[in-house]
Amino acid sequence: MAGAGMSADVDSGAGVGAALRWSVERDLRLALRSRSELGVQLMFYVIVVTLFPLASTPERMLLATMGPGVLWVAALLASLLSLPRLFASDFADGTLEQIALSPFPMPALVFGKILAHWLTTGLPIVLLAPLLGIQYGLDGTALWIVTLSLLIGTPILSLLGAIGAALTLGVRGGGSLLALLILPLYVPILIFGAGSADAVRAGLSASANLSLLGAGLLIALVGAPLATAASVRIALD
Amino acid sequence: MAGAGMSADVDSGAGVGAALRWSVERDLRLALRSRSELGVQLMFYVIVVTLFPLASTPERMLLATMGPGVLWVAALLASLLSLPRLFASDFADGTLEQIALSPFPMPALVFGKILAHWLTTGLPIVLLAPLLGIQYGLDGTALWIVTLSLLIGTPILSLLGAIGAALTLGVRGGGSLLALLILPLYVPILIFGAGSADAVRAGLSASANLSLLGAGLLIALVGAPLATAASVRIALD
Amino acid sequence: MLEVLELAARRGDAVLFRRLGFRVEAGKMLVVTGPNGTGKTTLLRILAGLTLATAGRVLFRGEAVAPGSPKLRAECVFVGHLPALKDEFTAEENLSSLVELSGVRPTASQLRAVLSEVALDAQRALPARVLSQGQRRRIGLARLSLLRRPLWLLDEPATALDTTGLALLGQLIARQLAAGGAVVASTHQTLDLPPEHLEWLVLA
Amino acid sequence: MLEVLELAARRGDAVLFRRLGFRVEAGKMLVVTGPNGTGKTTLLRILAGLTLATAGRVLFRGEAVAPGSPKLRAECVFVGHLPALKDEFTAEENLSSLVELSGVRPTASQLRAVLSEVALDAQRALPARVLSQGQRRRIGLARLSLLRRPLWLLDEPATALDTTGLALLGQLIARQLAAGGAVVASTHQTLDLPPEHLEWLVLA
Amino acid sequence: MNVYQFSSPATFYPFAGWLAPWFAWSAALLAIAGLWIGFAVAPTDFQQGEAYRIIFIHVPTAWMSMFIYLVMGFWSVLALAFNTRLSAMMAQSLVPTGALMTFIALWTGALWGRPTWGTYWAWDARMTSELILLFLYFGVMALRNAIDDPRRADRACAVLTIVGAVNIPIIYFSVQWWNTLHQGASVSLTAAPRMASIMLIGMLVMAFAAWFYTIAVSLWRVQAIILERERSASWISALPGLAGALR
Ligand code: HEM
Ligand SMILES: Nc1ncnc2c1ncn2[C@@H]1O[C@H](COP(=O)(O)OP(=O)(O)OP(=O)(O)O)[C@@H](O)[C@H]1O
Ligand SMILES: Nc1ncnc2c1ncn2[C@@H]1O[C@H](COP(=O)(O)OP(=O)(O)OP(=O)(O)O)[C@@H](O)[C@H]1O
Ligand SMILES: [Mg+2]
Ligand SMILES: [Mg+2]
Repeated sequence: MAGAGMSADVDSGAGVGAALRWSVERDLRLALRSRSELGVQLMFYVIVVTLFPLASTPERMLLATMGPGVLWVAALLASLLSLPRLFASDFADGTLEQIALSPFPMPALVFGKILAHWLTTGLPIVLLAPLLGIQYGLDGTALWIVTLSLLIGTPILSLLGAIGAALTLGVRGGGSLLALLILPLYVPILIFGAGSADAVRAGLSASANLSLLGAGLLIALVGAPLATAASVRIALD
Repeated sequence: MAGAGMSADVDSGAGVGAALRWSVERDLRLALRSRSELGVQLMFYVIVVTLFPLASTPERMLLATMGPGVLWVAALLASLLSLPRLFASDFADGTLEQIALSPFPMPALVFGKILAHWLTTGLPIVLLAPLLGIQYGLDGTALWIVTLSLLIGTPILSLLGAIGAALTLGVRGGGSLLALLILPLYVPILIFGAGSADAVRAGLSASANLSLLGAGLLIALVGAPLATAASVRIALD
Repeated sequence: MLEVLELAARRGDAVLFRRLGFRVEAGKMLVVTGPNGTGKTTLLRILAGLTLATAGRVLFRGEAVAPGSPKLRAECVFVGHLPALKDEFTAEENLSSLVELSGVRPTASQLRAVLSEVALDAQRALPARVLSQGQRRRIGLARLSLLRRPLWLLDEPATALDTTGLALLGQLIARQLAAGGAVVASTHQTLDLPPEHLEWLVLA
Repeated sequence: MLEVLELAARRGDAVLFRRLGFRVEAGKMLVVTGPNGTGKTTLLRILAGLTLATAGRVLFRGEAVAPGSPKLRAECVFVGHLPALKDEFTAEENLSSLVELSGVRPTASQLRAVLSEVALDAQRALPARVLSQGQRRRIGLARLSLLRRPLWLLDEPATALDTTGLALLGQLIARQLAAGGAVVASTHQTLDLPPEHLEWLVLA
Repeated sequence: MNVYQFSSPATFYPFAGWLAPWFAWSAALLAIAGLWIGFAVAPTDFQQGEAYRIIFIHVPTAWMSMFIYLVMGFWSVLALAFNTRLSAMMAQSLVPTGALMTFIALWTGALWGRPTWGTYWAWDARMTSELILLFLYFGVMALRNAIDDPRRADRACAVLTIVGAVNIPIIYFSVQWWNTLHQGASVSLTAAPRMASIMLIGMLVMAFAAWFYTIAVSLWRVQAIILERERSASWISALPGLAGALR
């Protein structure tokens, strides 16, 4: 147990799996600790989606036209609203310091957190979208396409959002600054996402939009954890 | 300076004005500290308003129909997004404890915070609304009425939101739970607010909607500071 | 000045203390000690009116006071674990804002004087965010020095202070006691004060 | 084990230290002291790789290490002002989560044993939110006890600890030194350790 | 003298001061020439009449708005990879000009849209993505304002800039990827230009004017940034004419 015996417990390359497991498991456990958490996310989404027809004139044709857009904007806002919490509490209580000092590779730890965020905020939205879409009078294909586009798109929202959340850590103007930084990046996703369903409704193929979304997801999957980890380190300095 | 000489510096009844001044001044100063704060709020509003036409089909007629609704929903979301910050930082750093222990009447201190919140988030939105309304092709009267409804309505949003913000202090799921608690209260305001402009566009008078809003504002002005102060005390126990 | 009768505190299933009674006279300091988790912080928060006691009464100048009563709020000052500092404000702004919240309007020269008393001259215009742990606590000391309140409630006031900081704290307390004020403080460290002014309460 | 060459730190316009150099051998503890705001915390954060130094190098086991290098991260443990506790998790969950983050998977009985070592048996299943200040710090001590790392960086480890807590901290450090580890700790309090193991660095 | 010396603010400061006026004067001359070609030499368009002349402002600023962002991205990569102070300052110095160019492109585009498309604004892909670019510039400025430690702000802004760079291809290819109101590229390296050559020349001259203007302004701005950041360094107080100004 002396001197050289007390060496590294993890060799840095191999730790990716363990790192992922640690952060996903921990964040899911935290999210589920207050049993209402998941329900609240869903309720928020439902309420926002419900608000729109309330605020504009509820004509059936118009509703179906607005449908995909509203589902997407609501998803985007739900993501935006939950993002400030992604790192804030870990930052305030010092966990983020320990994450930066862990022998596990930091992008993997960060990616785990993002994954947990998506599982608790994005996935429920995707699952709920078909139901809400019916309320808007969307038909079979459009419904299916908008759900698929949300399934591909919402992870991008979480991934990009994480960068913004990390950049605005400990910075004044938090929530709104985050929105300002991230919304411009969200807009293309919104356009492709809502556009895919519009294309279908217009009798065209959604595949161009969806494959652009898919490409976006790939890029975000590779780039975002690295950028986020770098931003977190910057925030800790 | 001994014993009895070291007594109260403020007699509790008279402190309302001083209390208001203290908290409004302090929170405004905090908000303006990062020079960009106000700008960020505005940018957020502009971006959200900009998102809607992006997500739906941009036809001129439809735009004008959606206009007031979008302006209102965006105002509501801007309020919602900034609410978690209303008490959170004061709670985390112990200022809220000192506020509860101050000789000033607590509802007045809390009201000052709410006022500052409205001045930094609500008022800019009201001022910007006419400009954005033009983008949506709203005409003179509709523009004026939607702005007026926002002027009466956004303070209600801040007042009601403050109760929710205080209730969810230190509770996990903060932002979304807050949204869940507050949105049902916001919906009537949204309906009257957006409805007033719709009425004008339909050739009717907006006065019924506006006076309902006004009544709501009066009730909120009286009740919300008391309810918020009580909630803050509960959160501190 | 302060008298406590039959006070009890329960948190969850644990009874922290029961039938606690003590008096703090003007000019005296009550030092609350005891192992970690025995209820020192809880006791101080009850006295300040932040937390509700399970049972018992608190008398202030002989009158029973309700938690959070205006009278108590006007006459006591509580310094807890949390420093009540805004990261964005400078040391000076933080100090003046905190003091004004207690209803006192200090002049700029008073602020400057007291900040130099706690050796924060050079940090006067720095945002609190960048201050060191001890420098943040010193702003709390400066506040104590500016507020003339009969009763001080201090929760571990020695935390993060260096030796000169500790000496300063001792001086402030001595001044408060000499002026006929009273102090209740929890601490794990020994404070350098004349023992005849001290009373002890050991929680266990 | 650790060697520091020509280290300098500037924060804003203030130069905290310049051309700082020292060595910490295995089995030794470097105690960093000095008045508030002289850069103790900054030094420890630089050593841990959290903050960038303005100039200078840090050698670990004779090799220059970049800030945040995997090697350093695998061999040192840093305990700062912030306890890294989740309010929602119980003491036990917090401990196991923190230890696992360092790549060690403790068994349930290990966790239980070490929690009773730091006298948190009764608080094992309480959420960290309700723990007292000292009890929260004790979870950090339990973590130190479970992680076998050659280098400990401790920023004011004595904060909020009662006398038995201090004794415990002393024992842990003694065990670490006896096992051939090294410790760098900042403190304002005196720790009860055999002076022959201690080296001093006074910042001013 | 090697290239790396220029990465030290102390060396770069006088060099920038020497270089900037050259670019400024060239920019002024080119702008005069370009405007003269644009408004006096180029013929009236048979479709659009005189309104088309906005092109001589619109297109160069639109190009620069994207190009400046790419250059910022380049400096940001350098700043993050090598932790060099100067490259972060270069990136910082470009932001306001980039925002200005974007704003002008948007503004002139909107003005032009009125006579040609009958509307100032439409939510067309190119316009929207150009608007996003403006928001990105604002985002970088807001982030910098929100962080007081300049070194930290440098690195945070660098990350944001690099991430935001994905928007540039979107702007550029938007006309190809979607059916837009906006017209496609008419200047290309691979195909013969489809517009009158005098118009093309005017546009190119104006583009160079905008480019040189950007360089001059950002050199001056980088000097100001250096002065502000390094105010305590000894070489600054040794600068002629500054010794007094800095106490
Ligand atoms: C606010 C609205 C507008 C925006 C944001 C905008 C944006 C841009 C951008 C970013 C470019 C450079 C991209 C490239 O070189 O491919 C560009 C080029 C151009 N724009 Fe616009 N534009 C707007 C309105 C207009 C209008 C109304 C017209 C004329 C009918 C117009 C005509 C052109 C032309 C001719 C080019 C040059 C294309 C080329 O030759 O490559 N734009 N615009
Ligand atoms: N819900 C609960 N269930 C059981 N015990 C609780 C609960 N909430 C708080 N406690 C216990 O109450 C005590 C609170 O103690 P307090 O913070 O007053 O202690 P303290 O004397 O200030 O300790 P320290 O010296 O560590 O600051 C702790 O022991 C804590 O474990
Ligand atoms: N931007 C800045 N400008 C000037 N001074 C700064 C800036 N940022 C930090 N400082 C100073 O740097 C020092 C940081 O000190 P640090 O926290 O390392 O001190 P410490 O030795 O740990 O003190 P303590 O004993 O109080 O914990 C403080 O004196 C602080 O005022
Ligand atoms: Mg305590
Ligand atoms: Mg320190």
